[in-house]
Amino acid sequence: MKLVAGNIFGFWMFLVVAIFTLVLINYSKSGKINITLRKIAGLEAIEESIGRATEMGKPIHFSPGLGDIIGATAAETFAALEVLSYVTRMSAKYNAELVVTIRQPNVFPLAQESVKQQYMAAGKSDMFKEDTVRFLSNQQVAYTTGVVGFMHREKVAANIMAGLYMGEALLLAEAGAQIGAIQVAITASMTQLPFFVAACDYTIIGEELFAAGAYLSQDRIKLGGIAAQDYIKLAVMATAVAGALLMSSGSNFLNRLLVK
Amino acid sequence: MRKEVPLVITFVVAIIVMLSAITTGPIPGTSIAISDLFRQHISPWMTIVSAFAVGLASVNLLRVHTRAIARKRNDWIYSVILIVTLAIYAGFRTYVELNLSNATAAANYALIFNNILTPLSAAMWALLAFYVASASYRAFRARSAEATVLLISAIVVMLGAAPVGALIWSRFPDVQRWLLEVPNMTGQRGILIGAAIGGFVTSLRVLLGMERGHLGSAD
Amino acid sequence: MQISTNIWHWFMAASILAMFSFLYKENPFYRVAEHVFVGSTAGHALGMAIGNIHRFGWRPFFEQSKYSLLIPLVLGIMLYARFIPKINWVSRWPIAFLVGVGVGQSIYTSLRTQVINQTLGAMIKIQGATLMQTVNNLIGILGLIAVLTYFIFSIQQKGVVRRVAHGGRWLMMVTFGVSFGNVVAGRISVLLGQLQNLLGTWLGII
Amino acid sequence: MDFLKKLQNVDRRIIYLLFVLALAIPLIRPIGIPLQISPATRAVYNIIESLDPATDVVLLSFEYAPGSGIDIHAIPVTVVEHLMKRGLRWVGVSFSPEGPLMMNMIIDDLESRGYKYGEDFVNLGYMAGEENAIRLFSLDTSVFTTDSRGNSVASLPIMQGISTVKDFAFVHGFTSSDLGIAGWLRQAVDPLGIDYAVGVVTVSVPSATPYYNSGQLKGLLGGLRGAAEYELLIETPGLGASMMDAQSMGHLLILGFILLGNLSYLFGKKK
Repeated sequence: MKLVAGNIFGFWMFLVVAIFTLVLINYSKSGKINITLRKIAGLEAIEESIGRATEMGKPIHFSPGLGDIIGATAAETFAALEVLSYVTRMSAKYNAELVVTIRQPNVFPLAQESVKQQYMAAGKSDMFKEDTVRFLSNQQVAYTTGVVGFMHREKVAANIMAGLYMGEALLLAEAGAQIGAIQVAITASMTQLPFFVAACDYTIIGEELFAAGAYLSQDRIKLGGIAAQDYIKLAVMATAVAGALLMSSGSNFLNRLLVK
Repeated sequence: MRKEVPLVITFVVAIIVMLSAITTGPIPGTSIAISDLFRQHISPWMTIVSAFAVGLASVNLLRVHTRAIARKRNDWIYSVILIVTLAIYAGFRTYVELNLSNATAAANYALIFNNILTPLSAAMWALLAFYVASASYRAFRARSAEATVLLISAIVVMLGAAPVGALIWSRFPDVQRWLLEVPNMTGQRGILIGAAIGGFVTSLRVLLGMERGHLGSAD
Repeated sequence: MQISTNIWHWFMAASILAMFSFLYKENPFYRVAEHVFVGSTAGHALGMAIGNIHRFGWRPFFEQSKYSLLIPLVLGIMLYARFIPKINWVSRWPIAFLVGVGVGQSIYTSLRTQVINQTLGAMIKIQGATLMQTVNNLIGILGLIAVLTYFIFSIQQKGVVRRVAHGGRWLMMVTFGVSFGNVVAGRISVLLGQLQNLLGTWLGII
Repeated sequence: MDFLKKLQNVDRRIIYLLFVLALAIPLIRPIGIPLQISPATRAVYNIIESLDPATDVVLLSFEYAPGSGIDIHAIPVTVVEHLMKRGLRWVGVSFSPEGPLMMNMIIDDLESRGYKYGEDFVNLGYMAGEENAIRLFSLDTSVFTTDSRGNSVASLPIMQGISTVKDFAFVHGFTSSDLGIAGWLRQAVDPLGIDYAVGVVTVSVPSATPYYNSGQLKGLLGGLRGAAEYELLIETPGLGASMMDAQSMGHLLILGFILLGNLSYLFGKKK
């Protein structure tokens, strides 16, 4: 068994980075390091929006995005499900009705299980109903049509969208804006960010999606992961600068190493 | 056992899938290559399990709407419409799938697909153009320096992308291309790298069972 | 002007008008269209899924004796255990399987294809053939650092870090503006297609 | 300045109405604004021009749903037109459920013009599993045992001599999501080193451009505009070309909205 060319550096780097991440997570878990995250404007607004939904007696809508848990979008969807855990906890805390709509059939059982568990943990099992988590359609436009119709009919007070979004983002966000819902969008989908910025009250951008779970739960394992992310980014920056400088002085050593 | 088995399944499957993409040759001590293991087993398995998940999700959709009908909720009539169309399409499509050689059935299905689903989908999608128009009126305002930057680059790109832009100023397409290829690409690259790192750490936590809300707690 | 006599064209026009009526306000026509749409696409997916189970599972299992396919067939059925409270927990096995495939596909590739390849993309010779190219190359590398700095979470944004992160935010705003500008053309195209259907195919005035 | 204040809160329905008029009028009475052809469009054209109809088979991958409309559908229509003009054979495959049906819309037209299914082109159908399926198919095209019409794939004349994706002279994808491109690059193009170009919806152009610049994509057709450019290149005007004027008017109106919105905002603020 051999590594395919082009993956030798990548594979060893994968191991190094993975081990490094685990070490940091363990340090954080055992309290050897304390990690305080910078403020992520917008994430705090989630609780506020749920509180308002309770006052108005209207439901909260949550969407874990259009991504699947298989394929390249898996991580974005997992990150969105972490946000869902928090939203469910808050919904339990404020007794606000939560409705989660689902596009990907594979995500459906995960989201359902996750919501059920969070309600149970909060001692509010009765808040979980068959229609708390609803599958609509795996066709993206049909899903959107369903969500738009639902939001208008139920006059949802808060609309929280996390995960991967595609072209329909503005349809969802405008529908929310027209009924006056407080809207929080959390996504790394670049092409859709300008529309969320335009139509939502709060937009959380890019990697912030992956920090949201840690930020909201202050869970030490997750915080350790964030610290690892920061160090990896620093390493990327250093590599990019070193590579550019080497190239400028006529050596492509680093470039060749990376594609090994 | 209830807690461990799922974690083991996730871990083992993930490692096989990951290694299948980057290794060649047989696993030491066996004659099977990981890539074959993936190709011949894991991948078709996944297609099948995913298909069952579609069924599960459909059961949820049906239950939500049959309940709405049973309780005569407001607008229950729409639930009836949904269930009837679902049954027709599912039934017809299943027939086509199980009788692939029946070209007439396939052609008839294409008829109800192309002529009903396609226009609905495209019509909904077209609403976006209206929303872009109203959003550009209401929301794209120079409220802050940042918003102004967004606004200006959007305007330049629009002028560069439409044929009419080149008539106003012949360099618009060039400026548009510069914005697209230099600042845009740099920004995208930064966002992409950040998100990929975040995705990597998130996946690692799932791989090692540190994140398992979806698997439920011990019960 | 020649109005179409094809029933499907009338149906198409009705679909478009039902969806567009939503622009005025939510109304029964939209609701009918919405429920038909969700129902038909969900039905289509269900039919396809049954076809896939039959094509990739059932037939190879019985006709080609691929007995290992028993595993996914059983895993698939296990998903439905969630309806039986006593054995609810077995439904987590297929979920664990799906999650495993997802993680396996994304964990390494996110590092290799995205992080390493994109970093490589930034590692270019700074001095270009023209001054403009050199400036572009500098924007490329400095801009990347600024954007990544914005995404550093465990350091508070103060002093230099704050200023660099701000630069990153500005660059991202340019990116968003570019995305917006590009999207506009695409959205207009789709609407044009619909207008063509209404005015041309249905009403026959173009 | 009451007028400006009113302007700031104009009913969105008025905006919708103005917008639909601005598009419909040039659609009925075109103006004829000239069009520049981008290098990325020309690249696709040049590749197809360089292929040999006697030996080369092209793979077309359809990954879009009807919802994206002509912004994507106009692209395969014109690319296929070019292939047919040159007498090149093509195999169609799909990794999104609605893809085969979109492909059939093109195939129906070809058959009515006398081209032969199974010899000139074939629709292999859809395979679930997204990225995963792309990889599987790339390594071994026989994962499709039957095509979308139930024929045995191995017996089709066009499929003779093809066992992996590398046996195609050129691969052209049509995708309405960024994932389609990334999936192909990760699973087939980068590991196997095949020539791959893609047609995308206009929205995806910024995110696809880096791949074109890095050479991973050999060509890039962006939305209706890309289709219009391509139609000009092959000298067969179609859907794209007929709509470019209306698109320009739509752009101008949106620019006007942004301007008006900002003016009323600035004056409103001063008061």
